Amino acid sequence: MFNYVTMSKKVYIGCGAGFAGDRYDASIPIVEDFKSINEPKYLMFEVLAERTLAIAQQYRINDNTKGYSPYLDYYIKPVLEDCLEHKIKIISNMGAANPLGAAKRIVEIAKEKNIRKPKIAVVLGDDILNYMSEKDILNSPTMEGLDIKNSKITAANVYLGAFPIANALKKDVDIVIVGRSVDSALALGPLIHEFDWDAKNLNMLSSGTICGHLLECGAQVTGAYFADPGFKDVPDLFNVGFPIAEFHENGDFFITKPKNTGGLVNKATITEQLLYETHNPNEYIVPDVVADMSKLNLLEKEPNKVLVKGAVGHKKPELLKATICSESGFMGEAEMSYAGPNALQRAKLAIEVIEKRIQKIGLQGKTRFDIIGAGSVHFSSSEENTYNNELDGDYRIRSAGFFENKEDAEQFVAETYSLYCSGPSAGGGARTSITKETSTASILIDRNIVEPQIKIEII
Amino acid sequence: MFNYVTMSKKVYIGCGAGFAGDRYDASIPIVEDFKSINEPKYLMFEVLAERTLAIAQQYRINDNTKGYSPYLDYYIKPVLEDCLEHKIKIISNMGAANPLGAAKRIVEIAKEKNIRKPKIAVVLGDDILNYMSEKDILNSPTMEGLDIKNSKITAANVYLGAFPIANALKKDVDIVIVGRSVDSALALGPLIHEFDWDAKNLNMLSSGTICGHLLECGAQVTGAYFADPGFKDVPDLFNVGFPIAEFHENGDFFITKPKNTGGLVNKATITEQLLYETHNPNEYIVPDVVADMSKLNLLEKEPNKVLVKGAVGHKKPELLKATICSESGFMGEAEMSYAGPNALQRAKLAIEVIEKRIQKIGLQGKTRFDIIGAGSVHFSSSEENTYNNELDGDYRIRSAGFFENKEDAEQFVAETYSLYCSGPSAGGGARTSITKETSTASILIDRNIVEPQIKIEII
Amino acid sequence: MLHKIKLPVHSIAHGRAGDKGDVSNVSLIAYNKFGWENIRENATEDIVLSIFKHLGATSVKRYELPNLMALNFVVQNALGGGVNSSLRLDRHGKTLSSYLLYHLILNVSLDMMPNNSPYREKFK
Amino acid sequence: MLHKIKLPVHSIAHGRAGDKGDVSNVSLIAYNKFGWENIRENATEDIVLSIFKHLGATSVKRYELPNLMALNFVVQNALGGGVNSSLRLDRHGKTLSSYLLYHLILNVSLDMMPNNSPYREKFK
Repeated sequence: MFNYVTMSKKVYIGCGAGFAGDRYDASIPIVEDFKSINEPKYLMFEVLAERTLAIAQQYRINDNTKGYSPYLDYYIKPVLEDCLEHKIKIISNMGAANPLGAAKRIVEIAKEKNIRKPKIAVVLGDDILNYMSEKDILNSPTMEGLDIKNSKITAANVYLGAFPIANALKKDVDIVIVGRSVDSALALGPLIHEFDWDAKNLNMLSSGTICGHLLECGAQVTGAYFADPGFKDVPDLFNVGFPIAEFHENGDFFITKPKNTGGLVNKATITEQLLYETHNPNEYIVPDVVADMSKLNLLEKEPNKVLVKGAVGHKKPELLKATICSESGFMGEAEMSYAGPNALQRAKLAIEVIEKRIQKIGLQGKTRFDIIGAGSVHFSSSEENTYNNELDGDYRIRSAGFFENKEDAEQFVAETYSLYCSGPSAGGGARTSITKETSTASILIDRNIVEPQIKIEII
Repeated sequence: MFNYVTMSKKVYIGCGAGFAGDRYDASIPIVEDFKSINEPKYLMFEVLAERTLAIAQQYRINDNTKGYSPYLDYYIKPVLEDCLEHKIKIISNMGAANPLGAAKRIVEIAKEKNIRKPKIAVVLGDDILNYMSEKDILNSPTMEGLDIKNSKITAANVYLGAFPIANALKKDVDIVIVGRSVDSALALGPLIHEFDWDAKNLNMLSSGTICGHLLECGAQVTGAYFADPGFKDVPDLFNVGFPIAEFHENGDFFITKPKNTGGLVNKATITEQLLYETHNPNEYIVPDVVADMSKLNLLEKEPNKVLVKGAVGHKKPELLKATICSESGFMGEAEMSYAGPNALQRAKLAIEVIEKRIQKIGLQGKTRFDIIGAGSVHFSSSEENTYNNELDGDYRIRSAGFFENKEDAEQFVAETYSLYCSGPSAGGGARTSITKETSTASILIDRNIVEPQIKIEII
Repeated sequence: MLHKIKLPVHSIAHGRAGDKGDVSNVSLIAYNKFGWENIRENATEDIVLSIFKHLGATSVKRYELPNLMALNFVVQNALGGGVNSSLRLDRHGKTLSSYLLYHLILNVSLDMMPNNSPYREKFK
Repeated sequence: MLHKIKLPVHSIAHGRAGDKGDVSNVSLIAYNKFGWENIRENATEDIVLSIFKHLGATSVKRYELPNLMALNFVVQNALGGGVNSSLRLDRHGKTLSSYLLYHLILNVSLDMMPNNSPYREKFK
């Protein structure tokens, strides 16, 4: 039997952020744990949502030193010095629309903190607007999302795989910055590099991908987004430890979390995260492999440490997925509360007033109305909800609408705000907002178009 | 007995807006009705909330042509031509921090619409920063609001009365624009002018003030903000008619609404509005009179037409109220929904997580947490609510906090947003916002300081 | 004497809330003279203060308008600092009228109610 | 055979929802093998589709992971257009797991539940 304690080369990967709004201090306990580990160790930050890139592109167009993650400083500053000192390599997609700019900013942070200049590799090539015509992009087969034929493209990026990250690590760098990559590649890249896997090690690539998939949402694998008090309790959720993977050369790995943190790692937390954003678990497709989860086994070896084994890999896809962003007008949202006796009926009347006003003033746009407190996230206001609600109580109406022009969105939210004087009795607490919207679509591109364009630059 | 139909000189006053966010098209049915009336007729727009002036001052500082109501165009454009043509005089506090700028903008609108240039009177003198030192302001006795001794003042305006408006009307103008005035003066001013009242006609000034008070919130007197379905029904609320006062020379007046509109005018709707924002009804204090509502009688003369009589007036006050605005940091607000089984417990855990995180990261600021759907507008999350709620259902947590610095407010809302990955199970629909806050205080000033400063300019 | 049952004052009166600084005023207006006699007698300053206590209210002053069958309650410090410094969702306290209408429980008889009141069902 | 009562699947399983475009996936993971047998047999594509129908779902594909006692449902068109075009408060459909856990009602026996389940009270 494989002895996980003594026989194996091990690689440690911690995840310090699972999305753009994740906690800025989450990586500190991981770094503390890593200080006493002598094996190769990596810290990944996943901070790039689908729509983020369109916004980032806009920042870059306005100022060519910007366009990387606006949260870069928050994530990097608390740990940069310790990472450099203790040889913890950072892998992140903080590059967003400007990976070179992100690298330069990290060098600046090092200078500001008076610590040694980090050596940073930057992976380029995900921005297909640099090498595909808008026409070729719009004529590509679409996978999901809206029809993009008539869109003004604001960003178009292909999801790169893990080999560019592995190749970047060969240059003996401290940090690798990418733009758009599949999230799991932030873990698979270091594993390919450390274990020297090639593209044919399909089961290994699959296990590394599944490991990355489990890590990529931060604490979602260590008990966060899991707690359901009384049913699924999680200790000290406020202090949840972000995940650490201990990956062994035989392809098995453990998921655990730092010392002195809250949270929970067990089969249940792992299984929830394993299936998160997974469709067919036998065919989890990334650029490097098609991962098969169907033979996976989970073993709770010790408290908060689970062994994951049994990943199987199939041949990598010929087509790569790219996300196309385009502008899609404005969303107006507005809310108003009704409480006390007969509140539900007053809330319903308020919505009736708004709907008839929209009709009267001839506002064109897709709209939706909810009553918060009466099943709003599962039912719109025009549906019977299936929860137990009383007429009396606390209800908050919400109006939402998409409009091509900002002015129409403003007029739309004004129709909720004006309920202060012109609505049913005793409405209070109005709030309104207007958001510029981006729509996205996914297309498929032949990988032979993409691969020659991938480049690594050293900063 | 006084014959309201034949004997009396009558003045008509309609109200086209009761607050800054009121419906932009509300005045149109009033203007339509007024076209067939030959007596003097006025259209008032009340659009100036307490805090609005601080924001308007900032606009003016940035651009000295701005600082009037940002909604001016919306309210004026639909009716300017008809008002000029049919001798409907407009009285409004759209001037905000720049009454002259407002008048100039209206002249521009007339030019854009290719209609005759309106003659506009502008009342100046409410901005006490022009003639009182910051020290004198801060040392004035405070009436209500926070201690202002250590504040940076962003706006300071005294509430003017109705005589300046009446004096302005003597100049045979089409429009009178003011900055800060008591709202009821927008109606009392024209009445003083038309009936030639002097400062000693206390009962008349009182009746005109009460008339203005009933009109100043727009449709709040004609059935809006009144409806409670099944208990207090209002026909066609979405199409509510804004109010019209028909004021007679004996001091009595009717409140009614335009033809072909929804809404309701009866003793109940009038009484609700009469007491709205009223403290002692025997002493409703404005600069021109202390109005006494205690002898008022309401008579429903015909459907949607109520006679108001019996106003008594007492001697005007020696001190005038002024509102001081100052900057007071930033408010962060953020929300996240939990629904379905055990949703209330998950919502409560989410708030526990945020509170402990705030403590852990050492964020200083006043905070509050609510659960919307569980009595949020009447109870904070730390209180037992007295409505019937089930554990299962639809709950939305809300975190709110005041902070001196924007960065702290951002960190605060991030602690709710990060629940997406780090909170209890199945939270959804996060929204965050940061608002720059203004605090206000009321002070009292000797009217002899103010009155010599009041000026009328004709544009 | 008519049969009475305990009901929220919502059954016999309506009202509206307004704000000035940290002072809220809440009106209570009877639908008819029987309801008016009830609220005039029983909607006291003390009971209204006790209802708004948890919101921070420190005192309540009541004004009567018999001609209009209306009471006006002026409630000090119930707005969490007032519209500019309150962290409440409803910074103006505009929903406080509903709060009083729901939480002030009175002994109510049928003659105090409007003819079409849904509360009449409670007497069946 | 153990006594069974109708309960939400929340009593014997947990899950999480994810989104990609307008496609939602909702996992359903049994707490133990008895619960697993129940959901494997009764949480069918048809019944899950009927539960998500009102949200616009057009089809449901079910995947099984027996090793993990887990099902994965891939639900088409249940997100009102997906995160970028949905007008829903919860644009990602992250609360849809709760919706399934509450609305899928199964015949449940005590042996399918975790030892500390509050649902055990229902059997008393």
